[in-house]
Amino acid sequence: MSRIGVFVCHCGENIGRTVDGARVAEELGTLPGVAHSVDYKYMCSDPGQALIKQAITDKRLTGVVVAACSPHMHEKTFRRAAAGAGLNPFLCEMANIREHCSWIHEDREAATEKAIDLGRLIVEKVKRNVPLETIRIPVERRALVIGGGIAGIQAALDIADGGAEVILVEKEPSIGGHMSQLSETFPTLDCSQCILTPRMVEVYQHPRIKLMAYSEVDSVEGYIGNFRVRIRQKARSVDETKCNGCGACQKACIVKNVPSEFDAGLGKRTAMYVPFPQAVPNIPVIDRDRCAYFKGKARGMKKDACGKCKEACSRGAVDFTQEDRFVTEKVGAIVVATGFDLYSVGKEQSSPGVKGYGEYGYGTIPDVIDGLQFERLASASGPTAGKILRPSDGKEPKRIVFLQCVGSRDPAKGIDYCSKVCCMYVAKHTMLYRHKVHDGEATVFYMDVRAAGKGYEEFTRRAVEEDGAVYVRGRVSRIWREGDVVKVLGFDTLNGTPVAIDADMVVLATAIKPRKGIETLAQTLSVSYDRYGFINEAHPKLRPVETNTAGVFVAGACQAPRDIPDSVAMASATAAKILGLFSNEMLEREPTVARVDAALCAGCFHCERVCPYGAVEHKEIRDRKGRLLKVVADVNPGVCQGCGTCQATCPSKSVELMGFTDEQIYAEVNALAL
Amino acid sequence: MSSHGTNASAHGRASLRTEMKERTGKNTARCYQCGKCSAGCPMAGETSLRPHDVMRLVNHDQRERLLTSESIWLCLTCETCTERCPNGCDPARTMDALREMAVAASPGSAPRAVLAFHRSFLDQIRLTGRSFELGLVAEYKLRTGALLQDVATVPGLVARGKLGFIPHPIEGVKEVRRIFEACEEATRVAARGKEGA
Amino acid sequence: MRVGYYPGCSLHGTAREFDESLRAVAGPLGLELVEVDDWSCCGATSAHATNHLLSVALPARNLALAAEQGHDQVLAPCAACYNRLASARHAVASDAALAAQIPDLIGRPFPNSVTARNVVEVLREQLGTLRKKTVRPLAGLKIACYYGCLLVRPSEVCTFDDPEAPVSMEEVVAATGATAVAWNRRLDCCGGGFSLSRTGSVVRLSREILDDARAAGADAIVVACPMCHSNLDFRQGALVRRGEAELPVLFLSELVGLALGLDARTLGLERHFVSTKGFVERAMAEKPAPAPKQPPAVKPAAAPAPASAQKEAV
Amino acid sequence: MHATLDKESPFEPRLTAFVCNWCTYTGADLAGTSRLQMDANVRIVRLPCTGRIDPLFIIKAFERGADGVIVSGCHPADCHYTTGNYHARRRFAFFKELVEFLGLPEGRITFSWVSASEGQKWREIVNDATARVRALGPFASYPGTALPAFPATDPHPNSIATAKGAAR
Amino acid sequence: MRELRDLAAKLLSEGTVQVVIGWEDGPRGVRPAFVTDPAAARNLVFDERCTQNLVPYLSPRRAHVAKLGRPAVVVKGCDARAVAGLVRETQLKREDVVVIGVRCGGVVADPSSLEALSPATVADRCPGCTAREPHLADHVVGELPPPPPAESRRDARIAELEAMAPQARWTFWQEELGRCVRCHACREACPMCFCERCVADKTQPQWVESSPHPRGNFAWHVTRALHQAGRCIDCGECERACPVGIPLGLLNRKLAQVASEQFGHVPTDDPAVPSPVGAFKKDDPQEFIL
Repeated sequence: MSRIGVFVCHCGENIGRTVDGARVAEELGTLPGVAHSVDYKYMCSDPGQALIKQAITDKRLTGVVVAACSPHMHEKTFRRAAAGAGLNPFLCEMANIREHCSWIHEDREAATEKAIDLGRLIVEKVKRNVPLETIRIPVERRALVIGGGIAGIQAALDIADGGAEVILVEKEPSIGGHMSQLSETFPTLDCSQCILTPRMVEVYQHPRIKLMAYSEVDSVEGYIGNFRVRIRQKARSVDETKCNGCGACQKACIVKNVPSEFDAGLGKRTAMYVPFPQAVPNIPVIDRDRCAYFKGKARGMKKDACGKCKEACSRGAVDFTQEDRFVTEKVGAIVVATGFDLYSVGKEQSSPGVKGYGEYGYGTIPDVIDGLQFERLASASGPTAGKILRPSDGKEPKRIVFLQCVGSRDPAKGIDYCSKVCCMYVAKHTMLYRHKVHDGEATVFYMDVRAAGKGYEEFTRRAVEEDGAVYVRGRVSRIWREGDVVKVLGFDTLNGTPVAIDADMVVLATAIKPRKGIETLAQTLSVSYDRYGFINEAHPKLRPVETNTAGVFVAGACQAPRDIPDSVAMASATAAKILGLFSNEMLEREPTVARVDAALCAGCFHCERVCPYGAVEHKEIRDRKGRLLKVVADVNPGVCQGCGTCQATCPSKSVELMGFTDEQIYAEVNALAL
Repeated sequence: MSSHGTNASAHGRASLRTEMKERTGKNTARCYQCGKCSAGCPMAGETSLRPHDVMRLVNHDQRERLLTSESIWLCLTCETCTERCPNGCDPARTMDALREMAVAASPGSAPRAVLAFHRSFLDQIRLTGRSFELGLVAEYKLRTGALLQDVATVPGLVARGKLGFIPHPIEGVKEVRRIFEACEEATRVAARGKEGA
Repeated sequence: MRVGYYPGCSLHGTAREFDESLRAVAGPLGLELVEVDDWSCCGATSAHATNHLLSVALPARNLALAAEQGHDQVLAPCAACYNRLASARHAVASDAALAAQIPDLIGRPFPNSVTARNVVEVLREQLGTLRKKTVRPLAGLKIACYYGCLLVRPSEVCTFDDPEAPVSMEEVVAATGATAVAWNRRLDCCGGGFSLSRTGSVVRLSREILDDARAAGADAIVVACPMCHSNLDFRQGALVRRGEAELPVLFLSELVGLALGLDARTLGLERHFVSTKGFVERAMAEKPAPAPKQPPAVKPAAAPAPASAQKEAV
Repeated sequence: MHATLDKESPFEPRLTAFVCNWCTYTGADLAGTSRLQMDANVRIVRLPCTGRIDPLFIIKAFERGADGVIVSGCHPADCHYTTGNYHARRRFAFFKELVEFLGLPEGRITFSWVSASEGQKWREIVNDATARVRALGPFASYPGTALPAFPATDPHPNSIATAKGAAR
Repeated sequence: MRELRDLAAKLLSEGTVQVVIGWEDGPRGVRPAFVTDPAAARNLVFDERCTQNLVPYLSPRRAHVAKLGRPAVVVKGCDARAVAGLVRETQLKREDVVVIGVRCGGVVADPSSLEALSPATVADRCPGCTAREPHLADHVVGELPPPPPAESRRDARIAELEAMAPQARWTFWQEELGRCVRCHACREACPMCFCERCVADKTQPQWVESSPHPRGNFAWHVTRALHQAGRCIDCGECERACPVGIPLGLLNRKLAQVASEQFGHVPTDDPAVPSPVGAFKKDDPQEFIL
């Protein structure tokens, strides 16, 4: 006969307000097999836990039921407490009478009744719980970092410095990400590349970091501590081992008019190119869609349309025949740091839910640009060598209008959220502008200035007080071109007057969106993402850099709009998590895994076909003389993740999921009888 | 301000915001006063209340101030505000609703000229099933007394055969009148329902 | 193609030339316009501004008639009528309660099966024919396409083009051989229903539009709305008397008519207040062999490399 | 044990919900943290994945006096176990067709995808399902039904004694 | 017939197989025959009375048959699907059995009633049969007889039931299932029921009550039908075996319709074609899921 202990928590007022804890304890106490039943104000508090431990020893409890908050909140806590008193932790379970009861019902009577039901349910389950031993699996002490922006770089360096090997995968030809495109950074106005470039070089030279630029993650198998990752190395058409980055091939390239991604379309590059001078690795790549040679081949030309780069290369590094290569790496943890894309203001949008701004004339009025393009204009390494010159006629704009919240906070356009960084970089832009064009006027249309961060508010105030930026509270309705001025029609909601400004240039602070195609990656890693495509963290407060898949972590702007300090902080946090994970030989895993009853298994192997992890193996059953009697299914507990699909599929119920056995669930269902 | 966005306002009846939601199906509380509506409003220069002011006052339950304001009658229903509203608040439809409410509350509230025009126009339809400009102009002028305004142009219109003199009632004119009565009745009933609430 | 035709009140009055020109070009473009029998007024702004039910019921009656007379689409040349009809259809489609109410209000079944079409979208569908049938390409003539409000807003009702960056009228103009200029106020309001009641505002708004069109170097403005036309044409009369330069205001159908080689009288071009004489003469003038292929849509005012590059980069 | 059923008060249905731990259970948690008020008629049985949910659970729930059942898990492509919900989807397609062919009215069983972020949707699912079942009335009194629930006073639910008692 | 007997005799005498499982005449119509002596092969028959599916005898659960040695089995096209099913689910190695296929023109629903094949007497599954020629067989014998009548009583009946109000349908099935005495003959006769221990016999926990009570009966028949969903090869043995005449075929057929309409699966005698169980498509229909 089981001796269950029931512990009903009031969670202060949270449960107590609508659920009569005392009555719940009393009712549950009357159930057969319940040896002890009490209620208390805060079960999770030390005295509360002490209460449980005490009862376990005094009442020789064989199981513990804590009726309190969601198991997602405190199951670990109470299982630890139970273990502390010598009870197998898996004999302790929680009944969720807060999130699923007290918080969602007002009628005290009904809520209390429900709480009793929920408690009884778990009591009946725990009666049938069996002691389980945590599973120990080996850990591959190597990490994969996806994305070579500042977040990825930081994570890779921190992990590697911590002594573990790192594979850094970047889909572009060079690491650096968006940060490498920025001119200066807020709130300190220090040069972005000055602080970033050394980190990039560090990555390249680090003995424990394997950099795989121009590569993408193709597939991921396995589980925490034991992932097998297939990586596609895209064909550079340049042999990295031979190339010494002399740049002769670029000079020789005849295709010179490709809009440069790095310069956000304001500059040009060649088809054989290194994205920017400080690129890491400093190895060029052929843009096959633009290259004359490959276009010729595509058109089916017999003779080579071009070969200038090949001729120019003294080391014979150029290799037109190169093809995508696949390598498979074993890693124990994965960091997702794929960063962001800028919302494109034009009519065409990447995702169906999102609309553009026809009224702002972006794409048709050359002097309407976006924030990243302004960064390039202001950057010493940019197309104008740091001079602020407008695209249409190369003149120095004397009046620039900056628009905040373009896309952001605009449900009608499909993006409800605040992009977080725009307020700050717009303030920065106004300063950079004034520092370069002393008689220039900067006008900012804003709705709120969100400058919560160390030194941020001071920074935005400086833009106004010292650098004379004019802030107008209101959204702009239309932008059009009149002669060579860009007319901006807005409204000053603070003094209630329409505003029409003749600007020389307009800069749109466009929203931050997750990388295009992030959903596919997320599905490969089986991590969840929100409706915009941002990766979901495991817990918004308590597990901000973990995902719902053990061993996969998230850093930077792929989780939500993030500025550089946030991204770096997240990256270091993932490193800490991963180094912690790597600090033990073996990894302890919840023993919620399936077990096959070989005697009953008929070997139809439906289970094998439904298992998402390929955890089901074939096992031969032989008699003493070694004659093969039958072949049955067998579950590898290291691989099994405990979804239980096999058990629901097995016609004869010959496979049981530990912790969720048929008996336990049957008991729960039964407990609901009148 | 009596009550901000709560469902029942000081004087017992449903708050303007709630009533607006019933009439337009849009939640005016979504307005965050960015002023994009007013920035694009062609009449913003002439009205004392701009679209975003109107939205704000609706959310602050300023019923009287809105219904007696001339501004709601200066809306051209060009829909620019609605088209560009980031929150899909639909100021244009809100103005429509406010005008309906104003007329229901006190028919005299509308500026003489504007309401006179609408009245005359609708009377034309009531009369013939279609609107016909000369009659319209004539009746309108009687209503407003602006007898000489535009008179100069009338001959011009006639010369260009642009003013048909004979009103041409359609066969279904009775049917059209019934539609008028039905709609007005239904609107009255709805209004009474509101008062009752 | 057989299309139900809902001329609307103004096409029997102030906008007769719209009616005449449209009927004139229909044939050549393979459109059979079948006037909806015993149609009534759509209620226009007045119903819309004062009684929501009425503003749905009046258009509903006409759509119901059209359905009974076997139409699945109705061409409403007047932008206001088009907008009212389309809005009514949309309102009923998206409001079950209203849908239930309508039959009682109009005393007829209302299947809501008829779609309202405007002149621009209908003409754009005939671009091919138009290009073929264009005997008098209007090469060299610069046209400012004026959409106004009711053709494109609200966008959930007027779905035929982008509400902020439409191109269809420009496409039609291009097909006539004329050049559509890029200008700024093609989506602004002309003052619409206030033409009698608040003339001051109308004059202000109309002038802004006219000035901008002139600034863009337009030889004429093309519209598809009687109200816009009367405001821009009729009201311009006053301005002209004060010595401002004339800018002819044509209905899209009139322009198309000219390209098809029809004469000014048939198209009602002499009914205008602002003389179209000079414009028509230039249109008639013999030109060197016309370039058959015209650019499909309006070109943005000189957009240098970066502009195009932007799209790729962002 | 519903107080409402003991008293002479209108019929309050009892619903059993079988939900996956990662999406719907968490979504229900979110509904709680967001204080979304909803009907108190649903009892949640937590399972790792919809893939673990066996049609037998549902039948048993009805046998044990449930008037309605909710089955809910992660949206397609969001399954924590990548494919568990896809298998569940087929399983329940068969199950639904079968029991409806056997005459079980549609509203008694509700299948839904509720993600961890859809607390609001969970509230709607709960309230709508409850309303549907309330309208259908107690399952035990479903015309011609031969599935009476166990007697209220039932010492040991799955003991042989009960089976006999029920067979009586 | 001759062809069949000669082939059987040959296989036995050459020692290719030790037993040929076929049909022979008995006191009450045909009955299963386990021919081990070549001479006895002359008793084998095949005609419209050979309704029974013999493949269940190949199931690993039939040790007593296995004792007789390497078998050959005579199958109609429909029965052949059962062989495929057993192979598919690793209950039988294809090379361990010689399959003798017979071309079929339909069989009678009840072989014990000595009536001739007619639209009235034809078995439910036969109309519109697409498997009259067993493809997977090692040997196929006999001429192809004319096809059975096309219109299906069964599908008509299903449509009829679906037209009824749920409550009426419920009452109908409660009466039908209420008769069940839980003899589990349906299970024993089924070629695809090969579990070591049927879930209906599981007691800890007892999902399916074993007593012939409406509750247990409902649970059992739902479970049986579901376990067959997408696997049932439609040989009709369960219904034929039922002593109280529950129209189990309707349930199987209903789920077969679902399998084909929603998942594009139709019973086949090609072992390579996977069953829809344990498979899925990302875009499987899900209208029923909110």
